[in-house]
Amino acid sequence: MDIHEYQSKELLSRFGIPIPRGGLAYSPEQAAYRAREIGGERWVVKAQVHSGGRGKAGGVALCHTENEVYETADKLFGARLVTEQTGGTGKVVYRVYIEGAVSIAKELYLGLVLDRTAERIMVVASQSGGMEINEISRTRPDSIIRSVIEPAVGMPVFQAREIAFQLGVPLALINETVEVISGCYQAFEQLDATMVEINPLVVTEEGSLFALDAKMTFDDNALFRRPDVAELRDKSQEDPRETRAADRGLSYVGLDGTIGCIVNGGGLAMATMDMIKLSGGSAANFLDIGGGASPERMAKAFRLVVSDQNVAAVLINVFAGINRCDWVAEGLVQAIRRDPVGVPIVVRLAGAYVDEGRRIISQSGLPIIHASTLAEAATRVVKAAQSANVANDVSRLIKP
Amino acid sequence: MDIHEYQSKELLSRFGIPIPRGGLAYSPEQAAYRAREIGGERWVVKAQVHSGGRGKAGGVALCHTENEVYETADKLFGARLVTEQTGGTGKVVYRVYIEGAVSIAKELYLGLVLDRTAERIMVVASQSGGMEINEISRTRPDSIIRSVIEPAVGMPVFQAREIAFQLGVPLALINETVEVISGCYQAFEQLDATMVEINPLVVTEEGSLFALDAKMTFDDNALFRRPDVAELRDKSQEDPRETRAADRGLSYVGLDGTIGCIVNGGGLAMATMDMIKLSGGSAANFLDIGGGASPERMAKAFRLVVSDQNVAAVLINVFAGINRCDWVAEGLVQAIRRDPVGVPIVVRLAGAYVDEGRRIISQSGLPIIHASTLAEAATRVVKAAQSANVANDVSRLIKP
Amino acid sequence: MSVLVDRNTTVLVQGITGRNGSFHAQKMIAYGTNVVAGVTPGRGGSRVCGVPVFNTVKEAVHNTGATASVILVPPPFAADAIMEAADAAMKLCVAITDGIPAQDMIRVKRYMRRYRAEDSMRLLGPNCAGIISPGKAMLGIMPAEIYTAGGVGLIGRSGTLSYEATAQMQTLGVGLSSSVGIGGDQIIGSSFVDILKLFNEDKDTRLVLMVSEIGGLQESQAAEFIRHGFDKPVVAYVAGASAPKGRTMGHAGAIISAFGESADEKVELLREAGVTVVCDPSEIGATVAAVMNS
Amino acid sequence: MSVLVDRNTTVLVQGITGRNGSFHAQKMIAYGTNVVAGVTPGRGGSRVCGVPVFNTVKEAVHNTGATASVILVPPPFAADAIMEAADAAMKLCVAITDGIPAQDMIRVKRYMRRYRAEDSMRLLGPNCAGIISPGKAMLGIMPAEIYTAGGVGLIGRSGTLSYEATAQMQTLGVGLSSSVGIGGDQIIGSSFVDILKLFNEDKDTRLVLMVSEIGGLQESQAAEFIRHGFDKPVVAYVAGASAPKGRTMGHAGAIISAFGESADEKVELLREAGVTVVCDPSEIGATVAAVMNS
Repeated sequence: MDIHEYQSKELLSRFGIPIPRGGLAYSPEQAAYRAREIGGERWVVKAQVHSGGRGKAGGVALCHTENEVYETADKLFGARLVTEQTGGTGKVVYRVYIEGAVSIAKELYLGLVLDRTAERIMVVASQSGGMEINEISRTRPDSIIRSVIEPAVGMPVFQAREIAFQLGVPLALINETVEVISGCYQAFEQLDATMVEINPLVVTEEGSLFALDAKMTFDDNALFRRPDVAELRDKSQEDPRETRAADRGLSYVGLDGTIGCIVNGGGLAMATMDMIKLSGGSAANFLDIGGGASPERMAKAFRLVVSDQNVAAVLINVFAGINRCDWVAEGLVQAIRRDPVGVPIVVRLAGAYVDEGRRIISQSGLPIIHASTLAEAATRVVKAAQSANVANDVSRLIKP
Repeated sequence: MDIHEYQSKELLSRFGIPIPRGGLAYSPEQAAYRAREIGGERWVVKAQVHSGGRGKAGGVALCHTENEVYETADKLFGARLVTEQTGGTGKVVYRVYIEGAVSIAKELYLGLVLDRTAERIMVVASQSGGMEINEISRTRPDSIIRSVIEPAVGMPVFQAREIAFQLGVPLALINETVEVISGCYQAFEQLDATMVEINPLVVTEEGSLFALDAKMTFDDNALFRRPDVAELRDKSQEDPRETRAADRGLSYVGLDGTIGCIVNGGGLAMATMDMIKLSGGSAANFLDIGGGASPERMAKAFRLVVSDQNVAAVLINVFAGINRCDWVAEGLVQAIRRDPVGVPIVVRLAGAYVDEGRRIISQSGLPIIHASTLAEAATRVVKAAQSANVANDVSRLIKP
Repeated sequence: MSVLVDRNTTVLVQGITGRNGSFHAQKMIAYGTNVVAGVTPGRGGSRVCGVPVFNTVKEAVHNTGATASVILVPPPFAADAIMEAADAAMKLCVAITDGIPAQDMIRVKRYMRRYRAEDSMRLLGPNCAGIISPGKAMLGIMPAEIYTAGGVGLIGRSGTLSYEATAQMQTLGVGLSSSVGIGGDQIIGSSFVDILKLFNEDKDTRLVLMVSEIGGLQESQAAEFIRHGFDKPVVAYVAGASAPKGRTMGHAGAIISAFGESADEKVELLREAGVTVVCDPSEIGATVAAVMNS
Repeated sequence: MSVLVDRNTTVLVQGITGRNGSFHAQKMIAYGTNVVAGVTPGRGGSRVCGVPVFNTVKEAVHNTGATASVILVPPPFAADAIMEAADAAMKLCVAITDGIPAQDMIRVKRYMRRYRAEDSMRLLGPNCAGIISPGKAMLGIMPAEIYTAGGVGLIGRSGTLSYEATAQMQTLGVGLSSSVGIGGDQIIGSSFVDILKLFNEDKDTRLVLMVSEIGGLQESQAAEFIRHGFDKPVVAYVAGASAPKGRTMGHAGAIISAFGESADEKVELLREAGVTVVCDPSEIGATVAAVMNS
């Protein structure tokens, strides 16, 4: 789960990370009011969207008057920000963060991430922070500081100190940098994060240290024990289809193709997408209904998939082990009966309760296309989607 | 460092350990008032002294009326409680704890202690708690549950659960017992304890779980980072000589002999006591001045040792490595000059700056007896003490 | 022969009184697996699926001599259950549970290192379908009817995709020595390399099929291992060639990413190691059959 | 020969800019010890006692090739300093600091187990006087003038009591191969057994003197080891025969106490293992001399 910059800063400041004075605004009026509250003569107005690269995309602006703050915020609210990390649809700005500007002497990079190879938390850091980090990590990967944390004892002070010295901060800031690094580790560990990133971590001209931007992502599997993190979720920043899927306990990723997929298991779902592509089609989504799906969950998954306007055909591919084919079939039949759909549906069932599942479908009398194998299923659904598209195009041609 | 029962309970309750309702009293009036506050019909009045075995020694009484509470407290205040753990001098009662009585169905034992062989924290527990634990640990040591905690991950829940099941608590109390065991471990670890003991941990007839008595001791070396623990120290419960020594950064244990000892290093201090005993004398104390002792610290140590009325002679035995013999000599000379003493003094110096140290003593002109070796030092101080004792006896004979 | 489990493996089911636990325990028993006990704290003394239930794993081991455990407890308690199995000196632990927090698994892996390598419990999963040695024993949740005994050793990150491959082979009359699910999570107990080592020693295994997917460096390590120390033919399929690049916030993930995480890179590394890589997931069975017969 | 340190040992002093650190670094250098660097965070780039100071141990090792570290930092920071030495792959760490919290040492010992036994740093202390190989190198705070080279290997829990024994031997013309302080704390880096193993392999060591005291089971383990695997004569003194029983609150301590913690029990166990036990602390030197000459 992702959260906003201002939320990450709020969380990290509880662990001793210094952040500039700032405040959140839901309207341009509130933005101007925040600027006055914060004081000073320069403010940074920052769009709160779940993405990095906001600066290049016009989501961050330096303002010199309260009026400028108002106007900048006014422009940002409701705008759709497209960054290198958001994908083409971008993210809509509903919240803006106003922060007192600081004079930057040096920009550093500090990140903590779960390293699956080491099976540990790893600190990555660089003397070249801000926008440079992209460049540096490509051109001079050896200059990146990497330090793996031994879970048996957590992060010893010396380890944070080694990183601080390697970051080359002024001597007077070494201890504060150590506290920032240790604080980020504490936050990572105690909040079940999967990533903590401060970029840039700045040394100001006055010789202070600040986290100027901060990002945190969290382990979805651990949200059950972090209710205060879970409630930071901002659904406005997520693909609404993905949000609905998550609310229903399904794993969904929206894509740009025309074939809606419902599969059990991530590996089989990917193989199904690969197969569709090999057969000349393209998937409209990735959807894993998971283990032990009830007829209700199946029905919800189906409705979710067909709610996508781009879907020209649906492929259901379930190889049941911990699932039951009869429940999958039942859920599908229920969903179609309640709310008939105009797109062709191909079903391939295998594994537990497969005979019962097939019987439910054939007895339903619904126009569902049966497939026995993965290859057959893919071929049929691609063909069905192409016919549907043609029909669609024809109807479009006729309509006006 | 030891603390009182009521303080241990207060600390443990913060970690989720259930304790009966109770309150502290500094006077019989307050005791009766506490009883009314607590409510109910039976109260236990408990002398707060740093020792176990208070029950047998008359420090714990069950009362059925507020008046009885008053009278019991009145008797306890100022009394000297001698238990199997206090030594002969006992401990004076200055505080009394009043607690609502519970009806006991079963008494268990639960202790956590630093096991130096495993270099880990160890849980020891027994189905036979209360006064029985002494007996059980002697006669059926195999019945004692022992469980060592892996420091890399702390105490997993299953480990606490195994102990809970072995303790044979009713099924309905398993989870609460798990929380008590885990809570004790958390308290041990987070407060730098060296021992946490709940004895008895009781199951009441109503099916509740309570820590009826609790003891905690703490790592003196870690008090610097546990100020809230450090301030729980009750000096009235300590040998005043030991308190003064601790206040001065010295390690002192009062004993019953007549030869005051000032030594550097625990091992040499023990060897010196052994040597005094082999020479026919007995030590009045164990005193380790530690490493890097300044002249001032030496002077304080000397004044502390001679303040003991039983001391008939003093032996100073310093083999300096990290210490300096000249500083030891200087401190000794200072102390005697400021406050002349009537007992003979034997000094044995060796190691760093020994020549300077000896010169300071010989040039001081003070009647200090010199010794070159440990054997010589012991022989001379024992002889000196015996003469002093004779002189003392004579003067006593003459006085009246 | 087979790897890790056979008819003599004595099996314990942790979480046996749960809905999932009892359902799958029943299926394992029906398959012929030697399930000897179940564990659910507080349910000790009862019986489920015809086997005695104990409060703790140690108690169960003490009373029944179980040596392998199947974890079917909900995610919040699963890490603790795995550690309990390790502490009770189980030889094998098959963690089916999906959704265990990553930091719990860091803790589990750290905990398991307290034992010497030779005494250490082998962990499969979490988030895996389990292990089956066809006709001998099943410790998992797979559909038993698709497995026939034969000469292929299967190692799979994904459960259902492994079923797919298995069903394709069955159609062509190709059976398995053992099918080992290693799980789809970021932090897992055993890797491709760990299981390849076992299949290398297993006489009945003539070929190994790796059912893999994008992400992580496991396949890269497996390729390295196969190049230097593996004697049998290997067939592999890597799912996710058509998957779009994952969207991640921030740079930390990109910085630590390495060559060998994408499908293309994995395929390249495996081919260089002499592995026959299948590109069409409907051709897995046919490719295995062809390599077996070549 | 000698154990652990000699003329070629390259030494680093952690905390070298402190009062204690600089004083003892100076004395070690004066003794001829090959001190090559010091470490004090924030003081990197300066020089103390004629050696360069670095901010971190790794930097110091990288620049000077130091292989042994002496810890002279205050107790609140000492555990971290030891872990830093371990992480920088030092071979030997001599922790002089007294007063380190017990839980810090639990953590240190746990941390050190992350390295394989053969790569692991050897820790002496904490709360020890250090190690000296007379005429070769001194990593510690002992009075150098009482040490002459010879055939006795000394292992001591107490610093000053070891000096006492050493001075007695010197008077009688008996010298040492190495004197190793293992420290007086409850949790220490190396035990009597660990150092006995080294002296067993050291050609120049003809006899070992154990300077021990009450408390703990180290001597009992040493007795067991000597009985089964030690070839040279051993003399021991156990301080504390006259010490009164410690007063402890509660029962937990008593429950976990074992045979072999009191002076009498230690003496009994050591004697049974063939060790010559001295009862009079003024006779340690004479006893060693007698056993050497017998």
